[in-house]
Amino acid sequence: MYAQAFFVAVFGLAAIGFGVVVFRTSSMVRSALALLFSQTAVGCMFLAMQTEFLGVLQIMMMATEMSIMAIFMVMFMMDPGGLGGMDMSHQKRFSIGAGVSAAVVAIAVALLSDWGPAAEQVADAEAQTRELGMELLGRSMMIFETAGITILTAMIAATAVAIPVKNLASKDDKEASE
Amino acid sequence: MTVVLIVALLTGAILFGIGIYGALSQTNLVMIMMGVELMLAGAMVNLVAFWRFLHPEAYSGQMFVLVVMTVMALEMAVGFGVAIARFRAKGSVEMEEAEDLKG
Amino acid sequence: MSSDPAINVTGARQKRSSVLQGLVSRALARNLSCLIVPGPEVALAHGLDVSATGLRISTTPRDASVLLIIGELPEKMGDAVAVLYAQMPRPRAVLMVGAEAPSTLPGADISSGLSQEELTEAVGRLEHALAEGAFADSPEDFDADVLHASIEYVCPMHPEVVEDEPGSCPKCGMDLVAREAGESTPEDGHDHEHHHDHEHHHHHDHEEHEHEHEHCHDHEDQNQHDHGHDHEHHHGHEHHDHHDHEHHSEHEHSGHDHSERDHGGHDHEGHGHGASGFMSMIEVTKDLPRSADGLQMDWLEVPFGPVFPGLPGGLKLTLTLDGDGVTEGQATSLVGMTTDGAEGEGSEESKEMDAGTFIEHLSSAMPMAPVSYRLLACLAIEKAAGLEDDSENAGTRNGALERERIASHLGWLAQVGRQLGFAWLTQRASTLQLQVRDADRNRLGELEPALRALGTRLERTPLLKSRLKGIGILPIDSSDLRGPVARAADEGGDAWARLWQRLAEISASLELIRSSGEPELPSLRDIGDVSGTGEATVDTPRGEARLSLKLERGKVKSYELDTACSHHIDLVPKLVEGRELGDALLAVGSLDLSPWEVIS
Amino acid sequence: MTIAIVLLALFGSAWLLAVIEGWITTGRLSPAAPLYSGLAHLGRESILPRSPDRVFFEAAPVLLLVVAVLGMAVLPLAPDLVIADLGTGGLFINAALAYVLVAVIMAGWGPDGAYAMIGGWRFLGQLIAYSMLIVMPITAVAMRAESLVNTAIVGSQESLWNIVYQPLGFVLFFIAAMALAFRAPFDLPTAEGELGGGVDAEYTGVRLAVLRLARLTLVVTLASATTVFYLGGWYGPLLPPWAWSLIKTLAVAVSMLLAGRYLPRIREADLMRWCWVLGIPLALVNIIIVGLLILVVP
Repeated sequence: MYAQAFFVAVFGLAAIGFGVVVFRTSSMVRSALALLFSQTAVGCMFLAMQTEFLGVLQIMMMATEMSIMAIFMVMFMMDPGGLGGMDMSHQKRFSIGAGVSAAVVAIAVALLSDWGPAAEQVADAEAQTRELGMELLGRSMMIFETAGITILTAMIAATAVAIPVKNLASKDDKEASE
Repeated sequence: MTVVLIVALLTGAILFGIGIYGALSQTNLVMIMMGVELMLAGAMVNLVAFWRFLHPEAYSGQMFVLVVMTVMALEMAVGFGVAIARFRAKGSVEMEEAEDLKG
Repeated sequence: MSSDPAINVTGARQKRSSVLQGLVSRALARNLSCLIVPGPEVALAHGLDVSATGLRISTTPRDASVLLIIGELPEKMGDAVAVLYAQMPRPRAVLMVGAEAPSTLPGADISSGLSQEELTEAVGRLEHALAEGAFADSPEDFDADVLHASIEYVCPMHPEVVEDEPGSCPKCGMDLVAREAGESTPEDGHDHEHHHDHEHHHHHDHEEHEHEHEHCHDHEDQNQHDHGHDHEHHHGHEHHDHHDHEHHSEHEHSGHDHSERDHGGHDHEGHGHGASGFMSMIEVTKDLPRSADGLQMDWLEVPFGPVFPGLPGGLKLTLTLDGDGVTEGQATSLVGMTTDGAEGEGSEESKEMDAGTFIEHLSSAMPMAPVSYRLLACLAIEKAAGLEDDSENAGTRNGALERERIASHLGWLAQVGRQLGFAWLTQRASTLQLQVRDADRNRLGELEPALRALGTRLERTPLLKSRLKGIGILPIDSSDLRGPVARAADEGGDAWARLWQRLAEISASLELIRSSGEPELPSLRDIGDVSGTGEATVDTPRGEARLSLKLERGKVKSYELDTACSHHIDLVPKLVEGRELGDALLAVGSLDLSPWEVIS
Repeated sequence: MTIAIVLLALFGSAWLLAVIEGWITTGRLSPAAPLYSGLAHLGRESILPRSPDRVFFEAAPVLLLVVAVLGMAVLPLAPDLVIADLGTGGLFINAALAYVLVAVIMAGWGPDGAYAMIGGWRFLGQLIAYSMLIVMPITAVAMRAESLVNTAIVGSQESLWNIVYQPLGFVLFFIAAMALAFRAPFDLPTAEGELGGGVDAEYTGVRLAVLRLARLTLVVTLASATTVFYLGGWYGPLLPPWAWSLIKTLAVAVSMLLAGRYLPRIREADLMRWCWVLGIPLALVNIIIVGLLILVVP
């Protein structure tokens, strides 16, 4: 139990540390990869909490997702190398206030609630994976399928939005707006 | 023994706070998305902790985490689609410069 | 140190532990890799089989410990070679084959003649010296003028703002950032960094100065120092080499102090701004050129060559890259012949040349096709001397020309293999080229099946057709095409057509050799002390070359040379524009440019 | 103990592979060459590019090596010769290999050079092409085994190897694995003729030695994965199980090296098109066929 607490705490600290780095560095690739390692640490927390499938899935998905994030950062930031040293944040005080108060509320809830007795044992990874599969394709099939269809739709929609518009009218619009 | 649960919940809370700070303070669309990702990560930590320490027999808890991951991927896809479209049209994905989106 | 007094590898540094050093030295000696300058294709054209000597051929200076320089290098290449040498990790050695070391280098560690035996022997000596631990006691820092770069200050957002002094940008008020004066320093094949994009703002240059390890530490210290000062920025800071280190960091410090006053100490993030405090991204991206897909992106200007694994050595290609795509490109030759013999320029030296000397001069100036140019010179001189066409020598002369054509086309195939990472093709074509180069008629007959098999094999290679088809299609209005490029222009006019044209020419040349005489090096007939003018044309492997010259009492007074490559090099900008990087390089490669034959 | 044996097998195979590679390219068979090469790298200067992103530059080769070793950790050489027989082994290998991309991007961005950077981003494009072809064939393999545990996956092939049961999946996985290992003809990030070495271009000395070792190890790990998923892992007559695993792994690794030697580098656009237009539909067909086979054949 203490070993578990230790590992969860270590990975939790890593996740928080990298999470802070995301907004502290001005090199965009560093920022994206810091987020990646933060998410990986979250995945490791899952592993430490004996949720193997989700942990491995999180670690796997984030590698690709955040690398793609990195290239978009480089594309769309004025200052991806962080050399210009420009400030790319606004309403700082408000943001810090909002962030801190949200965290404080959540911490207070976590500390003050009576969570009742904790479960000592969970099924092993193989059984968990099997059970999760049964859940996904049984009781929660509807939700799961909906999520699948939604992501497919979103992919198509995002691609459609992103590809260049070829007709003349919109080109005129664009020129007018500039 | 709920030490681990508390540790995990604290981590989730702090990640969520960092995420909120990032989402509100950054001017660039891509950086805002990073903030949102961190918020979702905080939420996922909580969900997994709740599943593990409170209801390990209910696998809908794990399923919920899967749904959150899907939402993350979705957010990325849509976010980048919008970012490319805006960049193409305006040459900027900075929020300060998105006057046309202000209500 | 039982070092051979004759050989003292200057680019080596003494290490502390002698047992370890002995072991490492022996390992190094057994594992020598070389970077061939100007390029492996030149070694092959000279008939040198470098890998047979036990040297591994490396494609980057980073992985090479021997700089193998073949033949005389024109002055323009000297700087590039110095940069390459500076990039090689120590211990390193310079091996000169058939020429003196260029003045920009500290000098040759080992020299050898232009033959396989001498090269093998020289490599053996080098290995021996290294195994013995021929480390100089105190290696000099290698320092050439070309490695000194002047520092200029640019605005990260406005590439057009370039100042000599640090300060803030007149357009946006941002702090100017130091970089090396990119455009004015000579680039080289592996020194790719003079880009002024903001996609990637760090300036650098890997014309690495010599660092001893101690110096490396210096750098690290400097790094930390910067780090302590303004930790958001250390990534972009230059880590200067020790030459202009102090001078420079001083500037940085003053810049930093200044901004600190403005912003009151601990606001690290905000320190880049002038008055405005907010930079409009719309302003920044407004004037940027758009990529093919309509997004405004930064472009980088990247030099490829003159020593680049995918291009013939001596050719420098400057491409403006938009990600992986090429938006525009320009090719120049650094080894091209200058027409110092042009008419009316009597003031230059080496005007009058003996006829025999002139032939040697011309053929050694064209290492990729020496026989063709020797023949061209002979023909032109004989014409000027008023001699009749020589029917009895014609057969042997043509034999030599055709044999060179086969060898040259095989060399091109090897080059294509290098470009495509098609190791088998490179190896096979190089082997055949070395065999064909000195083969007599019978031997060529024996090699014929192997040459034909090569063609059959290429036809059957998967992916090859889809890789070459549609690459390097010539612009419709292209004029002055010659040689295989012109002959392949009808059927598609792409790299695939050129490949088959060259393979067909190999077969045709084999037929010609069979019907003509034994290939023999063309030699000049006795012309006596005659005067006159003459003009000759030879169909070299790369296309027709024309030479007209003026003889005065048996000496070449002036000459004018017109080669295919001088015209083909002008096709490059159109061939690379809008293509992907790999396709663009392949298109340039398919022209089979020989930078030596580019007359400027 | 198990860890030591598996690591020995992994690096031993990498060493053998290096010897064979040297044999193929130079025609000389010298078993000591990789050792000399490694020693020589130690003796060389390790140059730092002028303004690197130091963290990325240093970490990339190490991360690549760690990823390859982690991938190997869940692959069984024999029924009891596996470092960690995870309940989600089939997924874990995907997760580990996904970080190859991260390492390559770090190696591309770190040294701050144009060639390296283009190489790094190229690999991101390559990933979009190959990644589905890694995951989907493994899905079909796991379907047959009804488990993600790698030993169970091998166990399911006792009577019939997956290469026979689902040849389509094998072909797709093999190609995708080669693309993942970025060996020729998929060596777009390091293309010598195009990028002068790309992401490898800036590394010297010890760092280069680690990078080379990591790339060889990655090939071995992928070959071992192919063995486990498709070639019946340790099954084979006469020889002990671990020997069969190693023989098959080496055979797959060598065939990966050889394929690159006889093929020109693929165009990035072609790779993307073939993977999405041809590869992914075929992978789906493979899953359907396997599903039908599972239902029909008891």
